[in-house]
Amino acid sequence: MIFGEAYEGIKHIFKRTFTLKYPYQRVQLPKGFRGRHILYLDKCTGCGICAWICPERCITFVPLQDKKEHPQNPENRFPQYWYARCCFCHFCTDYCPTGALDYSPDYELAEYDRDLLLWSPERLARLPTNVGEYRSVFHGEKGNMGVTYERVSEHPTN
Amino acid sequence: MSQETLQDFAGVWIGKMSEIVRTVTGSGPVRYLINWSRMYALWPVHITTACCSAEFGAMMGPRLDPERFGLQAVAGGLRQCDLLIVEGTVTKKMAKRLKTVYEQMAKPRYVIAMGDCACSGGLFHDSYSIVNDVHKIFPIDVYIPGCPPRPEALLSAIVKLREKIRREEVFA
Amino acid sequence: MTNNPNQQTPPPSPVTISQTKDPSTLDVSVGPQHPGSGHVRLLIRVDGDYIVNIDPDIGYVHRGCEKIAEYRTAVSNIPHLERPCIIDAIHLNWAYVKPIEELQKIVVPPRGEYISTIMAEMNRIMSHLYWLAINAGVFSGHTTIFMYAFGDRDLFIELAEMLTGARLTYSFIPPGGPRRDLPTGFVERLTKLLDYFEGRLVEYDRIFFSNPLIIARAKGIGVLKREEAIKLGIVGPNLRASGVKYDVRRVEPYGAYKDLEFNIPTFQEGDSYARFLVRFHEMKESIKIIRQALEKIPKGPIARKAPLIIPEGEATGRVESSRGELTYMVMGDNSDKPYRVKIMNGSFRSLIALPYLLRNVHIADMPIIYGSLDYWPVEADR
Amino acid sequence: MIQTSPREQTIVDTLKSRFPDAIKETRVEGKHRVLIEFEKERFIEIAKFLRDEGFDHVKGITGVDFPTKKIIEVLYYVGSYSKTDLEDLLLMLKTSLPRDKPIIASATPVWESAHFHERETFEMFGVKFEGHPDLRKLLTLDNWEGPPPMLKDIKFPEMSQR
Repeated sequence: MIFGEAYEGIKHIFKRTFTLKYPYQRVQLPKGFRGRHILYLDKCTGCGICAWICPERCITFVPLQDKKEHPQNPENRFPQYWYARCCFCHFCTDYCPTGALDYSPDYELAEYDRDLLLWSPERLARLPTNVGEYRSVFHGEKGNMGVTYERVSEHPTN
Repeated sequence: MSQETLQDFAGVWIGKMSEIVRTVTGSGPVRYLINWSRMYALWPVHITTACCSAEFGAMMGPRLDPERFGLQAVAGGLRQCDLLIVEGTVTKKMAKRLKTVYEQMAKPRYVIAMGDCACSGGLFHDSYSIVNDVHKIFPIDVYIPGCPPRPEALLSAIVKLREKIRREEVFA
Repeated sequence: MTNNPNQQTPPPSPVTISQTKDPSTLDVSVGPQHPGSGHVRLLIRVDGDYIVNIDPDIGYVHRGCEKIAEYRTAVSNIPHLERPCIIDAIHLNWAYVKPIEELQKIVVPPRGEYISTIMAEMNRIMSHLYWLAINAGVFSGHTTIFMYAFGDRDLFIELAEMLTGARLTYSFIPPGGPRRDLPTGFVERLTKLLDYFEGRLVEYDRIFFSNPLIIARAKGIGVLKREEAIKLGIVGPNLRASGVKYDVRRVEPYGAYKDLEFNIPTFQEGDSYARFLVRFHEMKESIKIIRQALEKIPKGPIARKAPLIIPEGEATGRVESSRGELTYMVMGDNSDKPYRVKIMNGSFRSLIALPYLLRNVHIADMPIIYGSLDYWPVEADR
Repeated sequence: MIQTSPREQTIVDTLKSRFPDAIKETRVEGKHRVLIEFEKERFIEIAKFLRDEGFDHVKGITGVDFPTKKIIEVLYYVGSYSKTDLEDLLLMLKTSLPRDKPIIASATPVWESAHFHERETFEMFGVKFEGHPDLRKLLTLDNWEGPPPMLKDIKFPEMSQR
């Protein structure tokens, strides 16, 4: 077994690379990935269940900036998330009785300033921007399989 | 010449030289070169404060391979490091050590607050042994939310930090 | 250096550091900023090249989980109670939920139990791969296995992400049953990944476990005999490496484990290499368990609705986590918040082995022994 | 309805006959759980007896604070590795100490595995274990000055807001 390690090392020179070249290639996330929240302003009634279930109470209720009427929400109370505290457990999404909250694949939330991590309802209502096109694909038959990240054309299948 | 005049002479010349250095490094191409080399030699300190280190390890792994950006985790000493990633919760017991680590690092040094706990206390913000505001210990350049953030999110923060370094003055 | 005869006599308890300091010894602080320690500080007393005595100073990540748990509701407690061991989150989550279900008298549907079991075994593989990469690979200077194991761990994480929606902190099992059913395409992908991973285990064996350098560094180092392991109450893979066949999946079957067939890898040597091998063989057994569970998984509902109140009483739930037996005690008082939550985990219980094993050993053997214990400081500190 | 197997009943019965005045209450809770409440004065004798029966290690030691009843309950979770017929049993030993003076004999001479658990309980609840070789604070060693944090009446201002 002395040459076992050397054999392994040399074998992998001839294999395809595994690395995902991240800022240029993004991984395709599954449908239920728990990234940042999406808020549907036309569904939210401002009931406050999300704030009650939130483990770290990162949700506060604020009125909308624009004066557009939302008839289902007469008190004009919409959730505002402080992402410096949110742990992305998405219990709020699961407990929401009207389906006003949803998962999104956005995870690049880094900011230079901590105050910018406060997401207003309008900002939460924006559509997600992160689209991944690469996913891990196995090739070869059983016993000698390899894996690489390859571009897939179709959208999430699961 | 007497001692005093020699010192005056040297002081004037040192002042002049440093001004020349400042103007040269402040000029476009030289500043660009210096910032470019700083951008590509971000070596993180090997201190793990809490559980976000699992995702830090995943970022260092083969899937994302941050050595593409010159990010190497091999530096043993703090003097060679310029990036401090606060990986998670900072307890009061750890804060003292973290401050020591930060002070031992050579300038220019950059800090990334990784995870909710480093940003604001996160899940444990009301606990009795947690430092909620890490930015009161040292200035923080980039905040990444997430509990823990994805390794891609950490890498995107590093890309953001590189953008900041690219734009900054050499003698800030 | 004078060779003091008094130095040979051990202190009264092997766990205690002797307060009287010999002039020829030297105190060295390892950690918390140290590539080989993580967030724990080991106060080591060395005499030349040998470690005389060691005093573990833990608590650098003590976040007061048990106190916070008294202030949050049963469901809101899940995220922070699974953070102590982030790479093994599903077991911590499950062990916390089991006593609450016992108090609320809910029975989880069999499909829910199977999904939890599949997820738990995947998590065991991920946790062992993390150990293999960091605690075994990096600590022994083997960088290749770090790359191999972390790459394969990310593939399992992608599957976990598909099922639960998060990479590490799943918050997947609230009281009543798991949150999501198996998504379409999950079973095919997992089967393919298991085929791939089985081939990779052969490569791991070739490059790491049969590597003469690793054998030379780990064999016969840090021997914990069977009697000592029992006396110190060591738990999990470290215990099984010392020859005690104790596994909660067998002695108190939970989840779907009573329907599944698997072996419990046990070794008699009790040294660091045996602890390496136990985890290696456990990964093989986990593959077997996942395959059986995917075959036998029944149809039906996955979860029941659970009340929000924790009834009065006291219950304990046990699971076999990657670091050994994990017990959560939950005490309720008819409110929506628990009166008291107590975590008894594998890392805190294997802490006592550190001062026991790290005495009269070479200082160069310290990383191997420390790494072989798979000690996760955050879990021990809570 | 819990079915008590003869094995658990024998342990309970022998303990009761051996220490008739020290055992306050015994309860078989579920299939793998036995709860024994005892008086703290004869703790070491009970522990020695249980160790000789085969319960060879401590899984955990903790306290529960009851400010209204003015007691601190100390719980010992004890199990067995060496006897295969006892290994699935989780023995819970419970005793109550007065809240103003919580002192109990240390279990370390009997079970060495109790070492760090007792240190933790000392730190979190202020329970003094007499005879412990090294009773120091463990987790909050150099930043914590004040009462033990896990006591119920220790309120932290930022926590009580919620």
